[in-house]
Amino acid sequence: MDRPKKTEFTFPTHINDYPTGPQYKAGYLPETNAGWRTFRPVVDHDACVYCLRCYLLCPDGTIIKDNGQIKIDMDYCKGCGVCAHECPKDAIEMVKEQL
Amino acid sequence: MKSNKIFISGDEAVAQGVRLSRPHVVAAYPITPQTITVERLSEMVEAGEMDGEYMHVESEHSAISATMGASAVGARTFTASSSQGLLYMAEGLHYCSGGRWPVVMMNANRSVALPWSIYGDQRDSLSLLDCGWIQVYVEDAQEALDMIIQAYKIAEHKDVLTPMMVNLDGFILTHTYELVEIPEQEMVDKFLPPFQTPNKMSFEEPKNLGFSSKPDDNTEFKYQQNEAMFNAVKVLKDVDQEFAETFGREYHGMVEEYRCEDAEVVLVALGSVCGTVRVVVDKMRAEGKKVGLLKIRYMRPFPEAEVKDLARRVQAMGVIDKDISFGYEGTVYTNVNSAISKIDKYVYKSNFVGGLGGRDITKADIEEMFNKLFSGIENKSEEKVEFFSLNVETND
Amino acid sequence: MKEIRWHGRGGQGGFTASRLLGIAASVHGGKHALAFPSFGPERRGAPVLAFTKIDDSKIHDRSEVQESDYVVVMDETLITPGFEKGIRPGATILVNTENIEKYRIELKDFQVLGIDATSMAMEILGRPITNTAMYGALAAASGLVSKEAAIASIHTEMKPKLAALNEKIVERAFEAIKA
Amino acid sequence: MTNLVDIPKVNAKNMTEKEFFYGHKACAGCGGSVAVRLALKVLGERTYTALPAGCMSAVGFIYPQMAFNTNAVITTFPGAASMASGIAAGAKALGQKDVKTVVFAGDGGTADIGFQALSGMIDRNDDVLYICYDNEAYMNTGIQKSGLTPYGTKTTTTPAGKNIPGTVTHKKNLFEIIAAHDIAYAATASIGYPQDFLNKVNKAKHTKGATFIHVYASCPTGWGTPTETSIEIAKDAVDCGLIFLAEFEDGEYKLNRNPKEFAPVKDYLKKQGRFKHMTDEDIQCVIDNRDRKWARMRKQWL
Repeated sequence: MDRPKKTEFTFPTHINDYPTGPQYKAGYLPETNAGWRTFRPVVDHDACVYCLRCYLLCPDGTIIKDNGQIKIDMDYCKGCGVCAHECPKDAIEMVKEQL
Repeated sequence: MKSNKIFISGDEAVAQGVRLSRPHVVAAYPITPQTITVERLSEMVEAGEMDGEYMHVESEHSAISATMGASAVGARTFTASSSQGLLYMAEGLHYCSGGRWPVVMMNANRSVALPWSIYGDQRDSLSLLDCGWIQVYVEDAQEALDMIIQAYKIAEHKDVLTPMMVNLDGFILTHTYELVEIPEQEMVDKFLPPFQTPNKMSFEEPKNLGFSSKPDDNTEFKYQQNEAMFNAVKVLKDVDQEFAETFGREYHGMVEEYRCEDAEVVLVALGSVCGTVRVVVDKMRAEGKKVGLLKIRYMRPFPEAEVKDLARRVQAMGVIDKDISFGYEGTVYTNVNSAISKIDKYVYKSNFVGGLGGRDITKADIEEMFNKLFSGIENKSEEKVEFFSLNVETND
Repeated sequence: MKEIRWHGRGGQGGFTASRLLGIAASVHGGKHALAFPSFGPERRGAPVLAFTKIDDSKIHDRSEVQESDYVVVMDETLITPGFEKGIRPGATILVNTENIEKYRIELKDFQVLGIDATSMAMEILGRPITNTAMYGALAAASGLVSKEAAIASIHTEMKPKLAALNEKIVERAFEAIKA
Repeated sequence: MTNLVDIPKVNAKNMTEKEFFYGHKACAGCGGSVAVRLALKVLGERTYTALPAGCMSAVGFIYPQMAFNTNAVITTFPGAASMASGIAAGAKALGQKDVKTVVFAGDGGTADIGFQALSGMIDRNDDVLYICYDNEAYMNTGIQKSGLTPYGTKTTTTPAGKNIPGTVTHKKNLFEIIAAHDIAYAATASIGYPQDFLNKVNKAKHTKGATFIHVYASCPTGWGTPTETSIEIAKDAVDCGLIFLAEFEDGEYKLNRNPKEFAPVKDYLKKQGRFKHMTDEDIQCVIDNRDRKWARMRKQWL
């Protein structure tokens, strides 16, 4: 698996449910970061030349290479806008999140 | 058992115990009076008698950090310090116990500045009782060696996983040469199997260690740490028993009672001064006085049950403290007192603060302490904290 | 219990001598012993003390030596005012000197023996390292350890070449005392 | 010394698809997390990561959310380098091969409180890559001045007002202090020049012993910049000459970029809230200091 996915977490009910000391599975994510976004990136795949600059520079690593197209893991995108700002082809637009 | 006795110092005995325990990583910074231990260990590594990595760290803070790092990948580790160095480690000491890394360290008990003093007292380790380490105090070089081996077995036990500090009095033990039996490596290997822990980073099972926890969980981790310390009570007794069966030397677990069977008055002490108390107990017993010694071996976990048990059987208990918590009393006394307060009986108590900054505690001093306890019972004297053998008059 | 006090200067090997005696008594003599230096940051050349305690049973007493039964003085200039403090009346004092009569008068409460350890060391070692000569002399004079144990301790502690020379010194010290 | 030409280059096209720093709670647009994420993608799976107290540890490990998808541990604030040294020593003693240990520490954790341990680590030449992500102040605790905070910066402990124009000291010369240890490999980098950073991490990965990279990493929260300009601003800093790209290798310094002309310093400063208050006089002081430094570097390194 390239990226960890959101995993359900069972809250401990007994002291023995806790790990011995502060240690836990690497890449274990009970929470997403989707709630952080005011704007969301929308990709214009026709304009995109797959240069991967957005893939390289995303602070959260949420841009995925998907068979020659870029895809965004919206569970963990925080909507910072770096991808849109850095895109040499202006192929990514930041659009207000709608509830 | 084949005997292999050599005439070595307490520091060297510790180094022998470490060698026999086969640590993977030793990280230490020199400080008097611990230095000989780390010198011997580096010589052993140089001579190929020890396989581990010897790290020349640039401070005690880095010594404890490096041992934690090595422990966090599953390596058995050792460090050693004393006094100012131990205090410089203080952040790491708390961190290490919280991380549940069973590092073993030797502390050469030495006074704490200011004024500067390289001589022995126990203010360094006693001021760190709350840092979550198991603390044992030894009486001679043999016990120092044996307790290093035992320490790994106790600290690394799955129900404990808590670091352990083996304390020996600076100079009085670290620099005194005596006959010490060196156990066979083969037997130590059988007694102390390789270190296994669930609490490590590995490529088979990658982990994130040392995380932060919010108020929702932090108390639970601390509860668990406290539980582990209480688990150590049984484990350390079992380990001592198994050690006795394997090597023929027993240290009686949490405490050792010396001639307490029918004692009326006992002195409670830690470390090397216990030896001198034994000599005085023998002398006074010969004179028909019912005196005894309670040698406290472990300060954490604290031998509450053992102290209570003895308190029920005697009329007076005096505590020798090679430390003082300024503005109150000696730390050992505070701990002993707290245990005694939980029994339904009056025991006359007194606190003798002595041996500070290396001042000698003589046989005459100890005899005087016993006599003060006897007269305290008889005259129903006020219980007090007394600086023993001051050389000058005071305002009191 | 017998308590021995060693007077030397930092770097003269007084502490080594105290350990050699401990080794002879315990490893080679079947007794118990403790050996320790005067604790402190003394530098080379400074007057230092070392101690040995010897007993038939395990030595529990960790307090300072207060009444020495034997005192070894590796350099006679170390006998200064206050020297007699902490020495049991009647104790044996061994002094490295060519003129022992002077000390017999000065230290009249004690049994005083002289040995010219410096000449002995110069002759055999070529250097004025007097600790093993004084150690041999003490062993001979006190009977705390046998000659065999004293020599064995030299071999336990030292590398063969050095041990051979020091064995010779111990032998000579025994001859000197017995004579 | 490892020749970069011999090492297969890592770039956006060929780098591992695996993400090793994912789901963290860093601020949106965090430059430090770009540095950590990219470095880990170069270093790969068999890496032990050690992070002192600081932003990247605070946002990475909040039980039960574990954002490091490889082995990682938080260290004490002053003990990142020494704990990493211990990890490397432990791994060696346990016979682990092809393992790298990396530290990600902030500017305060590196140039201030963690410096002693770092110096010891380099002195022992322990097999650790130490990466300092420099966002020019203690950001985790809320923007206080560190030893790498530049002249004129407004922080919560160097407020700018009538009497004091914010920070009155210049950045410590960290790169040269590290190089003075005669370290096998040290470099400066910026997330504004990501391929250069990847190359340097790759070079350090293939260098045995202690290595060091000082990477300039923007902090939109502490700098008062829009989240989307984090890469741009880190590039601007290089282009105006306040941050330089260099390497130290085989005892020699190398300037990776030596532009004939710098972009205007004022433009770079005025984009950021932390420098807004600066007068032309203050800015001249920054420029003078930059020019002194470049004159020396050009004279001594070229």
